[in-house]
Amino acid sequence: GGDSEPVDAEGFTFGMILVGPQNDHGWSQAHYEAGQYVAELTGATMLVQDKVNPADLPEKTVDQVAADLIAEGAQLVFATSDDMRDGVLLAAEQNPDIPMIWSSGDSAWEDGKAFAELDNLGNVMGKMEFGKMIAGCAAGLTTQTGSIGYVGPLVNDETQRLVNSAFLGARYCWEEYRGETSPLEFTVTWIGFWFNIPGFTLDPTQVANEFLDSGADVLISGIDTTEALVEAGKRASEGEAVWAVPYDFEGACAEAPDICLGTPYFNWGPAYLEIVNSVVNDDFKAEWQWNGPDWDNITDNTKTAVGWLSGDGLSSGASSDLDDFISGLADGDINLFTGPLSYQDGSVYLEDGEEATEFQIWYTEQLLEGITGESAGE
Amino acid sequence: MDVTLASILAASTPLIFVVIGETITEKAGVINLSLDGTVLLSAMVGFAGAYESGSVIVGFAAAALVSALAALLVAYSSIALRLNQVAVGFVLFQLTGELSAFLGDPYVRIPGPTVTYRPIPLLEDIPFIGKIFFQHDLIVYGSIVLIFLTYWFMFRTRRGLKLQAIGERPEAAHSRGMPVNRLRYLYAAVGGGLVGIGGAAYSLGAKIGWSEGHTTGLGWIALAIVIFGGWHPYRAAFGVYLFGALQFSAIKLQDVFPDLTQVLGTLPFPIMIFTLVLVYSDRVRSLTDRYPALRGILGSDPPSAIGTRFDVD
Amino acid sequence: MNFADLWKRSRIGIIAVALALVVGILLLLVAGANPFEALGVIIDGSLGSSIRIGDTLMVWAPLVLAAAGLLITFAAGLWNIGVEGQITFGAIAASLVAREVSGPTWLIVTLALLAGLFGGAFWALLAGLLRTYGKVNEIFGGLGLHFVATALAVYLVLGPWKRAGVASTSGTEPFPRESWLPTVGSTRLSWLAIVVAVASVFGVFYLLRGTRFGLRLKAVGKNMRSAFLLGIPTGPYMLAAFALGGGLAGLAGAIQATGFHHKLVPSISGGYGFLGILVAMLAGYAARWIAPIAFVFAMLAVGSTLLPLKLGLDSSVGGVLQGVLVLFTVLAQGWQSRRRNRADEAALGPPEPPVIPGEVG
Amino acid sequence: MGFELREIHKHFGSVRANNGVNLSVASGELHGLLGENGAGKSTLMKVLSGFHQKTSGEILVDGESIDLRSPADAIEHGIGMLHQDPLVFLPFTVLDNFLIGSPGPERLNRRAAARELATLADRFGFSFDPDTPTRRLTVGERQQLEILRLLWLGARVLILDEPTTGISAPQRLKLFATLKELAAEGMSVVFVSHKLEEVEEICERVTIIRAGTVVGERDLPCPAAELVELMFGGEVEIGERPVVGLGPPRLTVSDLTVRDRMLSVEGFNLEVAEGEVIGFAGLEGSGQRIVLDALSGLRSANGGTITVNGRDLTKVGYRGYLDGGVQFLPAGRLEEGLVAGLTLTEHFVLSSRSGAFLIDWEGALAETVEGIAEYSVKGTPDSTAESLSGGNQQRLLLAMLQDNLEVLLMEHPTRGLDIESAAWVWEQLLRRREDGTAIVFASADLDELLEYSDRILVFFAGGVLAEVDARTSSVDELGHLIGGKVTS
Ligand SMILES: Nc1ncnc2c1ncn2[C@@H]1O[C@H](COP(=O)(O)OP(=O)(O)OP(=O)(O)O)[C@@H](O)[C@H]1O
Ligand SMILES: Nc1ncnc2c1ncn2[C@@H]1O[C@H](COP(=O)(O)OP(=O)(O)OP(=O)(O)O)[C@@H](O)[C@H]1O
Ligand SMILES: [Mg+2]
Ligand SMILES: [Mg+2]
Repeated sequence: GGDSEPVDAEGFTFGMILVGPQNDHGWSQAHYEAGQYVAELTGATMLVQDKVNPADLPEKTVDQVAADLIAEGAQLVFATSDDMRDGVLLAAEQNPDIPMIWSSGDSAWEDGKAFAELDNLGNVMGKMEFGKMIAGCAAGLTTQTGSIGYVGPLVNDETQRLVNSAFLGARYCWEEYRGETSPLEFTVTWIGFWFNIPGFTLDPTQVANEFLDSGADVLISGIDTTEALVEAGKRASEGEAVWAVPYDFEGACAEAPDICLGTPYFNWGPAYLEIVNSVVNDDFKAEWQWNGPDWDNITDNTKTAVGWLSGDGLSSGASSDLDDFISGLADGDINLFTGPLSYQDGSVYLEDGEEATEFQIWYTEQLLEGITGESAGE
Repeated sequence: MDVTLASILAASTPLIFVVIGETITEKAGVINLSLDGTVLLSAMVGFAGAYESGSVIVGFAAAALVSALAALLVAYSSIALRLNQVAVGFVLFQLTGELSAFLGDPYVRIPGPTVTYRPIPLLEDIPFIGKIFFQHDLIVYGSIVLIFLTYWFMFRTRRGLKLQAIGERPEAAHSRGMPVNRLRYLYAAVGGGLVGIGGAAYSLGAKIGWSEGHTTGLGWIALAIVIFGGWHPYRAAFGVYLFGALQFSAIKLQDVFPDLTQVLGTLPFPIMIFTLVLVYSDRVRSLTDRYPALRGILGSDPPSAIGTRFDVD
Repeated sequence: MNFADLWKRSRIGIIAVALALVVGILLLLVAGANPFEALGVIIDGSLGSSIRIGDTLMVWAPLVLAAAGLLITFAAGLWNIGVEGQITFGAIAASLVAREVSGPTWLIVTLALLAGLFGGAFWALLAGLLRTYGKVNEIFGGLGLHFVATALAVYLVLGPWKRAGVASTSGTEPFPRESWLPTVGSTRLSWLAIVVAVASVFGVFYLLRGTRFGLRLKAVGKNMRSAFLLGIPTGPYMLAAFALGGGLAGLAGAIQATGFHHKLVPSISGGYGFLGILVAMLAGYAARWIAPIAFVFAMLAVGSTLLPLKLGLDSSVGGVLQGVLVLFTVLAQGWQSRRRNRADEAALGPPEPPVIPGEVG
Repeated sequence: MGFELREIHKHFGSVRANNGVNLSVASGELHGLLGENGAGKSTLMKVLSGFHQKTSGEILVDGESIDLRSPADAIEHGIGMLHQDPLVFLPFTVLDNFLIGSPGPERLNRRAAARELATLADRFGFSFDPDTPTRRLTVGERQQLEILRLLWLGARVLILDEPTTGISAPQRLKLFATLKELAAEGMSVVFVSHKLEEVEEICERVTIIRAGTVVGERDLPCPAAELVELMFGGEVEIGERPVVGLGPPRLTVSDLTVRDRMLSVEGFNLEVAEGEVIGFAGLEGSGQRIVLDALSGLRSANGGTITVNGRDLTKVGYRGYLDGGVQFLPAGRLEEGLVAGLTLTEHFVLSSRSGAFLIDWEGALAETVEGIAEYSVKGTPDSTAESLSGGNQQRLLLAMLQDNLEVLLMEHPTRGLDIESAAWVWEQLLRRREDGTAIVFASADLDELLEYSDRILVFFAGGVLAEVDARTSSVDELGHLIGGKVTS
């Protein structure tokens, strides 16, 4: 997607349901800014309800918030978290005339595992595995100790896919560009949710701290918020040689730019624009979109669905290797999802030479062999 | 190992201020149940103050002020209005927590000033010890000094004895010429101020920045540690570090008990509170009666007049 | 109650509400919002349509249940701050039924509500036993158990009850539809939740007002020594208060699980236990005020969720207003009684149990 | 240093504890202050020591009028008070107790203080381990510590409020020697007591107060009978007591042992017949209360047996006693009898032994109205217990008693009541006695004991010092016995 011209949507209203605060410098803010982007281009009005999760907003479920938005005039609703599955399915069922998007979901994927026949519910997701491979590569190029810590959110297909991607990128660059032969240590610790909810999740600040204490010098964040970067920044200010890669949001490096290796980010704007266009033009179709980067320019925010923005912490040597890696990904020379790859429990993920299908990548059942950390398993 | 210990020490710093502050307030006979909210509010105010002024000192001062006011309100309600301290504390817990979210919105996750790292020359080079104790920021050193200073004040000075007296038996303190209620205001404010410094020590040091619910739950655990610590600064500090160590081990154990990690992270809360059951059990009581030496470790006698008010005439 | 009495009571209320309004308006002005507009949004957001009234009532029901249960423990002189944990454990028990039992809706729902009732009662009894036999003050025993109940919910959601292939604290798989509380029309309002809540208010009112048990409980709460000398077995009565109060809290949890979230989430209590304490305080610990005050609180909670949407305000406004209201009410009571020379503390209602942790008064 | 009190008034709400008291004590004088329970002695002394603010009046020290706003001012003026219950801090060590509140440099010098304590203690022949918690000191030792502390602070007027309650005979001797020594050094000592014998033993002059006013002042020695008359208002006419035929034994206590932290009563025996009234005399804390507690099941007996109508109740617990028809009215009406905040009607409902789950409020109201009328309680069914005056609280308690009691136990049944109310209360009690109820009561009012009892047991230091026949005894005899003096 991402190539449609903005329509004039003056008077059109869409609603945006965010799981975290709209200013989280991460996942939720990326959606929020995409909404603003669309509103600016089309003249449509955006209604935002943020912090929609049972801990922050106990009085409302997602379907209720959707109903509120519709009552306030929303003609299209974006439910922007994996966590909103139950609520958005209910809302779509209850409001068959209102088009809805469940971002990061698979309910509209006919070949997917959880196809739900709902004409008004589409899905949008970015191919963040590329962003994460780049992030991993940057980490692999930078680590001095050969140990990388990944602050993971919760365990599911998507997060395992992204951890695996980061791991593959890191290992590739560690071995190929740096010529290291010792195995790279790559550890993930899950906090239990997309962001910290005191009492229910592990505290990401402490997780980050614990990683740095036990020898990891590059942290990759998989959660919606920036604790890993902030904590690494604090350590760096104390003279330690540590770095971090935040996630989700283009401006995520801002809290500790000096040690930020860069951000893999979602750029939901183009896809959302296209969806608004289709609703305004009355040709909305409940599709499952999984949009890749714009390889011509992965920072062209008018086009790309996922991007990578290098940070000040990346050394110039690493930077040129990373550019190499990115162009390898772009032209297909490098396909890290190629066998032989095994899951943690030793079972085969990809046979020797086998290239993963979309299905195999999307539905990642476990972490890969070589990663330390818990898989959903089963 | 030394690195981990240093981290635990640093991460525990804010809670030291909170726990010592509340210990002082309770020693004077006032229980401030609002901690979980006031710590949040002071973390927010501390960050906002430092952000707006560019000076962490202003941040700490603002946080201490706000939190001292909350504690004073509890004291005032009890002394002047004859209200129940628990009731007022509980309402303040709710209100200050909500206020932190409401007023703190503009400050969510923006970079701001932080306390600066100041390793202590020479001492920092001592093997092992140097890493643990002497490579921190001033507020960490401050917390360690505070533990010893509080101990010294409480048990080695005249004013310290008075502080203990007014919370133990106010009519006796009164008969010895102490202005009981005035001192209670004073120590409520001092304790509250320390709680506020603890709150700001999160947002400016141990857990940089502000976000909604930044310190949720830690106020309750602080209240439990005060009791666990038997209203003694050393034991209270031990409780804080133990709690910190338990939280860190929970992260370490994710590989071993994958299903239980998040649960392990929350367990120090109940463990702390259930230790109290043990401490108060008749068996432990009779043990400490028989072996007074054990009382230092196992005993936990509250200041007798805690939570009550004292009226002259 | 004569007129002078009535005026005295309402004067407290009027002063408190006025002060709360002033502070609330100031805060809204600080946040750059028009206070009247905000009030309008809150009213519209909570009462603006039959659906919204339904949403408000679905917050009201568990809040009323928690507050009604708290009245019983307050009557016995107990600060049951562990009520949050009792809601959570009730929800866990109800979830077990909703997940495991199959059958017609009436059967599952009945069993789930009963499970909530008994689950909450059981959890409260633990705090009660800690208090009566372990000498642990109910505030801290209850808080400890609250954290344990939450940890248990987190464990179930991440462990045994996790969704296939997912380990997230966001919750279990939704329950089968047969175990959802039946609703009214197209709203989310469950008539059963309302019936249970209304019944609990009447039940608690009559229990405390019309029964020997309730009267004895009050005696225990106001003066345990005298109550004992009057021949009331104070220990068992306190345990009974815990069980009843916890049972109602557990029902609130069951409604949250089967009528609201339709799954178990770790924050299933919704904070209604703590909020219930504020409702009880504001109600002056009187059952007849619980329902209206809880309704105002529910309006504030539900209505203020629209503030971010319509005015770009943070939704915590509702919580701030609730807190300000209760704080000023409590303070106004203090000012009032200070003006009277003889402080008639009994009329202030709040029990004054010793706050000495670990000591039984 | 001498002092003078002029026209001191001290009111607590409507209670006039001191009503225009004049008292003057010269330097070097050992002055006694005598009076029955509740006469206002402690209050007067607390006013003198700055603990309470006087309502009106004047305090002069060495002829100069002083303004006492707090105990700190009093200490400043050299006035120190040893309270009835020594105001020490139990968990703290002896040394810290010595130090708390003392002036001096901020930093404590415990070693120096310990030396001073030791020196002072030596002078009076006391000895302390400075590091023991005060909790483990006897009451006598706590007093000694307080006296040393006051002297150390420079007290020149020493007030002792009933210092001999709860201390042993040797400790008392030591205390008296100390006081004499201090007076000899020019200190004014006020010795508050109701024990004649002690006042006679050490004081030079004595002031007697009753109901908040001074009723007399005497140089000692002076005939004991005269002092007793002043304290208790003279010989009281003892009316004809009805001769009630005593029936078979109702309550039998054999070889009872009960203990509390401070006191133990061993080998107590008592037999009370149907319709008999037994009085317990003695100073507060001499053992009456713990025996009453044991007889009512509130405190479990450490040995011996208690039977009622031949049924062994020793182990049945408080509610077992209630079921067995034994009921206890303690002295603390609002603390251990009524429930503040509940109405009269609610009290009547609570006291009824009905098992019905629902309350019949109309029936209860009718019953309450009836009860209020029958017991002449000044209050409405909606009045709360704490809004009643003391006398009416007692009436309410009586109205709440079970109907057919086997044994009725009471503590200070008429304390705080005016003569009329007291007489009325006893009328009710004697009616029950005619129904066969055995009555055991403790009282500090000697007239009451003499007038209404059949037999009186005099408690002293945890034992029964004597059993006297109320018909043949006198205020004088009882007064001596209570003070521990057995006259032949
Ligand atoms: N703080 C107070 N508030 C109200 N009334 C009080 C207070 N203190 C004393 N009283 C009342 O004042 C009166 C005098 O009491 P006080 O303690 O002076 O008597 P006392 O002569 O010392 O008696 P005793 O010999 O029993 O110690 C009593 O009626 C008592 O109830
Ligand atoms: N807390 C209270 N609230 C309301 N009224 C009270 C309260 N305490 C006392 N009163 C009223 O004040 C009046 C005086 O009470 P007080 O106890 O001084 O009576 P009293 O003269 O000592 O009577 P008695 O001889 O029966 O003890 C009584 O009518 C009583 O009802
Ligand atoms: Mg006295
Ligand atoms: Mg009276």
